[in-house]
Amino acid sequence: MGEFLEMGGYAAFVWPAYGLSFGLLALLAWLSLKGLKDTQKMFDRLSADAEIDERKSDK
Amino acid sequence: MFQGKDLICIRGERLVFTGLGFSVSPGGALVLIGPNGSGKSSLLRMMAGLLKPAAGKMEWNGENALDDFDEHASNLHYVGHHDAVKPVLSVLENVRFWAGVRGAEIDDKNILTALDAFDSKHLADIPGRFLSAGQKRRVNLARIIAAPAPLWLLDEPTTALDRASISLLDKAIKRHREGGGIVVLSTHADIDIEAATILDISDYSLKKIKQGAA
Amino acid sequence: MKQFAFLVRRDLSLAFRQGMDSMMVVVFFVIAVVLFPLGVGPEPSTLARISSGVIWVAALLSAMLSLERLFQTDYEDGSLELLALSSLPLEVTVLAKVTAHWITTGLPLIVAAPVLAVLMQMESEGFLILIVALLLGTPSLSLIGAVGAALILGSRRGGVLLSLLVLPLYIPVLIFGVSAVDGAIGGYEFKAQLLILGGFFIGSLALTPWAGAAGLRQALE
Amino acid sequence: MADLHRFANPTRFLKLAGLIQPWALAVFLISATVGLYMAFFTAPADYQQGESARIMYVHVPASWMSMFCYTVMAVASAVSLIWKHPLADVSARATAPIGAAFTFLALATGSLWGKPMWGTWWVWDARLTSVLVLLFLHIGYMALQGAFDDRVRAAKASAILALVGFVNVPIIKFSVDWWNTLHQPASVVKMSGSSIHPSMLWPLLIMAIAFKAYYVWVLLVRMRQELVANKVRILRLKQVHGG
Repeated sequence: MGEFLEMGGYAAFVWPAYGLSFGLLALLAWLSLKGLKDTQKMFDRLSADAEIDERKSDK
Repeated sequence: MFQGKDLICIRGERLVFTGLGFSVSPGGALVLIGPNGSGKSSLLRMMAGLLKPAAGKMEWNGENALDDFDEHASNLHYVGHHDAVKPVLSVLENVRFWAGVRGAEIDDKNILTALDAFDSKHLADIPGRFLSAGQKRRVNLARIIAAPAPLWLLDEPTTALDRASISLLDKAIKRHREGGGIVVLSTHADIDIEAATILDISDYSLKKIKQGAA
Repeated sequence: MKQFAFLVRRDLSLAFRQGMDSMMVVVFFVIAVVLFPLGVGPEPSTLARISSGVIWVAALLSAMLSLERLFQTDYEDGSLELLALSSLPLEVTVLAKVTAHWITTGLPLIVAAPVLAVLMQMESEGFLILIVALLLGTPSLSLIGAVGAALILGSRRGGVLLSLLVLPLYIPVLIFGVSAVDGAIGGYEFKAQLLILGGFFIGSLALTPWAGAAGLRQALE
Repeated sequence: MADLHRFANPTRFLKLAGLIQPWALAVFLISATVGLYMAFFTAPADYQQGESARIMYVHVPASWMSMFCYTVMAVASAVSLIWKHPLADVSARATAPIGAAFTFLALATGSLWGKPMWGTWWVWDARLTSVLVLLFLHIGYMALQGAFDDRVRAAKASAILALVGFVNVPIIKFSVDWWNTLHQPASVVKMSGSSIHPSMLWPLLIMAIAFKAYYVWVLLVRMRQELVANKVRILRLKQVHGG
């Protein structure tokens, strides 16, 4: 196991390369999901406001 | 004959007007009215071909005007919010350029006559940077006389003009119509155009249409 | 054709009367090159080694700087709309404006280049090829830059944005321009590079007016 | 009113996206697991570069992805300019940050690979230089997208830019290769296809599939976000104009 982690002496390059890659991909995925959720929330709030306005104007 | 049918205009992501139609025959005039943001400028730009309608038809003498941009452009003059007067060129050079780029006669006599129609002959040698807003507008209007075209599209042409200049514009429009020309202009109702069709653009906004349906 | 010449003449006379604008581009070019001896030291062999690269990079930057104004003033004062509505196709209008722009900024750069080559201790074998390469390369720079200049009309942060869009596209011209000069100095092949530069020029002459006009149309909408 | 794309609710797209998304995620998770396993356990160490060659299995697929994303952007831009399909524009816009991320990864992993091989973090190797220029192109595209207040203008301007950039990519590649042979012919990988051993090719291809699936999944998330954002903008405009 230790030998595997050492990567023949290249551990300092191989593991960061993989860590960075999958870390960045995870970050981008998380940001995209969060963006979708935030925008959806904003839309729900705005459309609720709009409905209230419309009901007011109907009266 | 200049006609539009079922025109829809979308600016940014806003529906400005929809289902708008118009028709002007030779010698006719169309006056666009409506509050700010109702799309007067957009409609004029659309008529000029600068702005593509999201849907609808536009015809010039029975032929599709949206087909060939350059062909349609050669039939019209457009006066927008900016006067396109270059500060380092003299008035004469400015007008000569705009006449020449349309392939019109560019001898000085023709251009001076055009300037004279807006009482700007005396400005001929003055560089554009010395002109006031009203003088610039007059130079811009002289440009459309220097190179004749049957369709005039004037977006608030009276802005910055004093009363005397407005009556000059009045006369120019009258002459143009007598020669079979068509004028479409937007205005805040400070110009008196005889026998003009009035088009209130706010009638074609989504809100009005909804109200009408309800 | 008559109207094309008409438009070029008008842009030229505008540029001449505003005098300083195109002068400033040349002055920028000179200053940018002069900074290098001050930065890397005055040693003749070092300077000679980097001379062609420095002159080309400075030419790229000056061309790019001057392009920001290519359509900007016409866009702001309403002239661009009227040019679009003139009987000239917009593609030809773009070409005319680029021609005038190259005459007022590209040519002065080429005139100044040999002087800078002397300052940079370039070997004299390279002079002629430097001029030929600039003659073939700078029109491509103006043409490609015109597309960028059309795209940024009406945007925020125009100038910086333009460099971001245009400089990566200038890389091929830079590579072959420098390589031609270095080839001539080192006694290697340089004709192929010049031919490729000429090819770039013809290619961009055929394609960029088209893209530039599309850029202007969307800016005017 | 059928012409009013922008106001049309893209229900069909959303339905399709909902169907595809879980599959894309599953494909990504499975192929990434298999790919990683093969990269570390079944693929042999390189006889010259030793274990450091394993970086190849992220570096090469990432640089493929950077080109792939730029191509998608250019194609989507062409579709959006010619047919004015609103989803094309949305997909081009949503692709840009993913492409930029993969391009950055290709550079970073290339640098991590280059350090033990060349002894420096950066060498002006033909592949790395081309990828660097590609990163500039991605960034330029995103900058232009963000430079306009009007979304429609931003979409049109950046679509033209993507097409111009795309035409230039092979020219830039050719120039950089030429320049590289003049100066230094060294390169870490030469992907000539036939010379690569299947035990190394398979993990490469499977990782490429994993990245593509990841791309599809994130693309759909971002497109859905863009579509909701469009609806938000329309609501805001309604508030202002009372339309």
